[in-house]
Amino acid sequence: MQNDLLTFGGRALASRLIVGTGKYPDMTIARAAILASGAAMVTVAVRRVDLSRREGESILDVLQDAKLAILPNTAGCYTADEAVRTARLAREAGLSELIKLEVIGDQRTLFPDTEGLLQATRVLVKEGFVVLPYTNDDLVVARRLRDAGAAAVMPLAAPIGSGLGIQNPVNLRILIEEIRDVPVIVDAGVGTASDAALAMELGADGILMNTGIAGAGDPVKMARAMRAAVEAGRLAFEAGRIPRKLHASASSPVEGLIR
Amino acid sequence: MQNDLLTFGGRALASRLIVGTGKYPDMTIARAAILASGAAMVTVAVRRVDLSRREGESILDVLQDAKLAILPNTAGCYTADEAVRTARLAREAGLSELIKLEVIGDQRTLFPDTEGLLQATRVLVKEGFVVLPYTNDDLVVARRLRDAGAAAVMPLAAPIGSGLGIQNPVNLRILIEEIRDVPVIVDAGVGTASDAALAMELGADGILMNTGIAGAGDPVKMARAMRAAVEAGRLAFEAGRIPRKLHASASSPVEGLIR
Amino acid sequence: MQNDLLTFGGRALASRLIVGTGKYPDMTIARAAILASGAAMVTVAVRRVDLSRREGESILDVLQDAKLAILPNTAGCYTADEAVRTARLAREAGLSELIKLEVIGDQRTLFPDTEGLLQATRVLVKEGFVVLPYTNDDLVVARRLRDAGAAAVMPLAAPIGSGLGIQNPVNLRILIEEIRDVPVIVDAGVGTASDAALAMELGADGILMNTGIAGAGDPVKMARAMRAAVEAGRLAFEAGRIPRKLHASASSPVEGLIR
Amino acid sequence: MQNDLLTFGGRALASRLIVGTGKYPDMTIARAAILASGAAMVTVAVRRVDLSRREGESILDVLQDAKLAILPNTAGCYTADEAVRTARLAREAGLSELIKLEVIGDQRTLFPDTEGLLQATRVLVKEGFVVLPYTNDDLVVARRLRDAGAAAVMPLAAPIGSGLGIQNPVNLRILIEEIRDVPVIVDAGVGTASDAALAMELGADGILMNTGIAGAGDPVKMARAMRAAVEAGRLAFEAGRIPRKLHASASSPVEGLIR
Amino acid sequence: MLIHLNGGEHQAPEGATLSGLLEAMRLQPGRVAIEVNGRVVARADFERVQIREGDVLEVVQFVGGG
Amino acid sequence: MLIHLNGGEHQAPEGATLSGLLEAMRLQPGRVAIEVNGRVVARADFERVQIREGDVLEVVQFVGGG
Amino acid sequence: MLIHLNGGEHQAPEGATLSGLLEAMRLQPGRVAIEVNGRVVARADFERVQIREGDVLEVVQFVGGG
Amino acid sequence: MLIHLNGGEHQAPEGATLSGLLEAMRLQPGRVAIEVNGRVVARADFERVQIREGDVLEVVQFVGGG
Repeated sequence: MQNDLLTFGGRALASRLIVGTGKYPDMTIARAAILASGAAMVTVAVRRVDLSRREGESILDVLQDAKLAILPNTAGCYTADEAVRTARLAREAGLSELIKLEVIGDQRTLFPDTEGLLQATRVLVKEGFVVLPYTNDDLVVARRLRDAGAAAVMPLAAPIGSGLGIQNPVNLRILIEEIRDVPVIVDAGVGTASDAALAMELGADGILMNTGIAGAGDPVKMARAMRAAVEAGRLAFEAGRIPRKLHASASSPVEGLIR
Repeated sequence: MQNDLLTFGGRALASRLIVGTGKYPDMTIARAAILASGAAMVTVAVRRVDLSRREGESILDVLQDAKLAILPNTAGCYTADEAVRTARLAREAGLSELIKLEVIGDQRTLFPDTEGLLQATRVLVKEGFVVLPYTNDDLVVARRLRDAGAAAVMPLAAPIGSGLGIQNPVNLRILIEEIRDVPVIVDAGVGTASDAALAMELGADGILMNTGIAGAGDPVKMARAMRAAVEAGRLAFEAGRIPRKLHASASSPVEGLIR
Repeated sequence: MQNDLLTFGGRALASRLIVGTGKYPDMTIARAAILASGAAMVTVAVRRVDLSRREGESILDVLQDAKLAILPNTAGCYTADEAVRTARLAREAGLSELIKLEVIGDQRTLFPDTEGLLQATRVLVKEGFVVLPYTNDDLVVARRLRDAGAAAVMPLAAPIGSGLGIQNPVNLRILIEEIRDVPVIVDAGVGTASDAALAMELGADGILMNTGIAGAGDPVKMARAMRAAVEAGRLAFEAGRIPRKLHASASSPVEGLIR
Repeated sequence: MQNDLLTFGGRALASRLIVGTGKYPDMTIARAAILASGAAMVTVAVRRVDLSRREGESILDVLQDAKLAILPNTAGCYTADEAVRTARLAREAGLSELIKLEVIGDQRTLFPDTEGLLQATRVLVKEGFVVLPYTNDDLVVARRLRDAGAAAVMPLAAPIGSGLGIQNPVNLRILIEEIRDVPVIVDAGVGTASDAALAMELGADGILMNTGIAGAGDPVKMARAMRAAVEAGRLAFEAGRIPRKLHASASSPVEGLIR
Repeated sequence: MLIHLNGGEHQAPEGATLSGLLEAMRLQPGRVAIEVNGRVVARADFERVQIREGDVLEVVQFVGGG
Repeated sequence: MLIHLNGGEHQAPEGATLSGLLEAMRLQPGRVAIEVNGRVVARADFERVQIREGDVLEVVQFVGGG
Repeated sequence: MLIHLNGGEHQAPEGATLSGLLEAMRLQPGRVAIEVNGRVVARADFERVQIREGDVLEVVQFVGGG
Repeated sequence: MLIHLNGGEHQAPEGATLSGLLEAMRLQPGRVAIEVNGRVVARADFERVQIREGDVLEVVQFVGGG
């Protein structure tokens, strides 16, 4: 990885935070929060044009001047075929090869179907896509995704939108230690700033989040919080934390005490 | 508490992070890290002048131009009397009423002796000191310290220098909920950025730390991390995080999926 | 401590589990659950006789044939004086010197007032009581209680009735390591079997609980669960657990694999 | 699931604890610990006869009179083919259709290769095996294993032999909630009694462990601890624990206090 | 004769002992403890301790508690 | 002529192109992608691809998502 | 006659059966399983299955494992 | 004249003031605090407070601490 940038698929992003554009109370808040997050890339979903009503302002309209990279997703797809089809439409709509690949395996948890994910990754890589797969925290799967040509691997921290934070730091840490040649971007489950900081401290190269910001009491303020937290966690990771000890270690000298 | 400032004893600090000045590899790194932390107040210890050797540059020398408030501590004192005596010397040396009050009750853990702490607080408040007591995370003790006139209460997160992070978020949260009229500053035990963010998310008004920065692999970088983490945690606290849920909640719409 | 018994104040209990008698749906379930727990000692509260109505069967009636030691408490007392007065009444009512000493410092959390607790301990020890104080998890306070003559120290795991389990294993472990000459009995906060096992694995000599059993869906079954859990935790503590490792260690041999 | 038994593949085991037979200091301790665990089924590995030396007493010799069901594993197999081949040899050696199926995907963590696992499960089920696959904690994979005819699913709690305990209770709980028609047996990672109790409290039908017992300071005592812990956790699960609350709830009545 | 009993007012016959009071209340002496004007009375003394006008009594027993 | 559009039935004039359809729907071609009978049509081809009776069309666009 | 046994080379007498081999190795047939050239042989067949020059044999047993 | 300074024994000239002592020790008065026989002396008084035989002095300063 290059020093301060999140790089994959030939791109270098100036921020390690990628944010979603869904679930905001309104477009004004969405825009303000997304800008406040400092993100250089945002995700969008691909959906049918609603013919029954006049479309209002879209998320792309309000972000038009912000020069953000657009990362379409295949959210809602339950098979590799659906995901591939959605990815192809996304490419035509956005004129870019980037795709956040989701193949969902369970409706209640939105956990990925890693078998379908791997299949779809292989097809899309062959078609020239830059594939960013949303996956579980299984090292063996991550390695296969990387070997299949994924431009990054994006393990979940916890169920999408759950806000539970890093459920399995051991698995995540092991995965990050072993996947060195493409970025590991924690995707889903981050609920608050300390979750984001912790993910970065474990060595993640970036974080993708949506609900944690969009669903907060004050999304713009939370966007600023997340921006600072990702930076804080990354700096702490690079700085190298002190070891944990069961007992105390005085921070003031013990010599020279008056008696 | 006023909006963006940490206020106590008639002072308003521009940063919610207070940092120690001990344990740095050298004075240059100490200065750089302290400045990088953005802290507006630093702690120092009171020690006998060492008559056996020519004193080198002191921590105050290297921070002279930085306009930081100086907060002397009574580290190393094991009785209320020792702490009171040290506080009086500190006042004369620093020409300020501020004192970080430590009355240690155990050598291995450096846990506070809350009985002695309360006693010393009463004496020093009567003498006009602005007393910031380092205490445990016991609400009942915190309330008594406040009632005795402490300008803030400073519960530990974990043993001094242990880097274990917030050991008892429940106790800390309860304490913060109940102590509303003076600031609650988490003192001791913060090991890395996510610990700091978490403490602030629990509603702490500020954090005091030393070893977490001074003992890091790259103290200056960790100081920047901690600065960002305190800011991130505070913003997240103010923004209001999403509730935790066991299951998922899609961030992309479920309407308009192609089939 | 003697081998398999919980000993204090000249008594040796055949079980490391002490249970409360409050909050049961009815006396039949209370009796069945208490017997199922295998406890050799039960706590009771001291309350005014209700003159307005004919008293029904009391908890002591239903336990009469069970030969359990009775441990009266001073629950509900907010000052050392109230607790001392209640202890004296309890002694006369029960004709025993045993007292579970509670001096409550906060109504919402029922956290102990450790200052009042220490005061009352000193008074009662002088009067010949066998004092078992309910305290916080502060080592310095625990040491003072022991020095004041307490027959055991009983730190809380979490607020009474909260069911939160061991909130601060580090503090508890440190306390247990240092308090060697009287038993450490975890009192309050245990919610389920694994909490009890964990407390014992940390080295606690015993556990006192009430709500965790009485408030369970099936109190008798939960009593059996707690009995087994205390035994399991104690055995595990004595056996010595394997060290934690980040990575795997095969349990089947790596030699002799067919290829 | 039937009431008190762990049932799968037409078998009903009298204990919910299954233990491994590897890594014991010697055969005497192995036998004593396995018997003390109360397990009704034990795992064994399949390895080449060592022609270079006279074979000593085997694990089966020392357990001969104990009437334990034998569950051979495919430990050490890194492909579906190897695992299938080993399973076939195991069937011939043990004259039983039971197989604990392991297809390892990573040497350092011994994490399963879920793709190979699913493949091997399909082959072996077709050949009449009763397949118990060691898998990760992914619900989607678990469902596919069940659909492929696995007689149980055996998610790991943490890396084999790591002793880290339940790393992801959320995933495990979700998996257990959804996999209702075959038992869920937590396999690998349990380090001490409270880990075992916790796994059972999450609703697991059974636990399989080896290193936690065999590697303990006193394996026989730890075996007793684990037996009690599995029982405790199961009882607590069936009893239904009290809800967690942030604040206290008095266990002694508040009426009738003397004033 | 008016006494204060368990926080309420109560009429007791002149010269009544603690034992008499318990009997009137149908309470077994073996299960209660009594405080008269803030001092605990030993159970052995219930028969000979007389109640006086205005005494403040607390009669307590054990109940289920944790 | 009847076509299937975004899951519903729709009338389109004979010989209409994808561009014409978008125009009729008041949609900007630069924001949508179109699939005809399961195959994505390149945006550059919108003007020359004609719709036929019974075609199954999906017209999609980007919306807020995570 | 040379055979490959458990990863090593081994001499076996011409016409030897699996039973004979086990006997020569002092192994009880009830405790082992045998694979010949990648196929498992049923225990019931040990007496009649003859070993041939160059056969690849695996003779396995159960050992302690988790 | 013998005094006790910072835990050790020290010779000071008769009639020396605290200021004089600091000067002799090459310490800046603005950076230290002094306790004489357990009582802190105000910095403003350094010039006029004289040291006596047997005085116990503590001269302290700020050092790095947490």
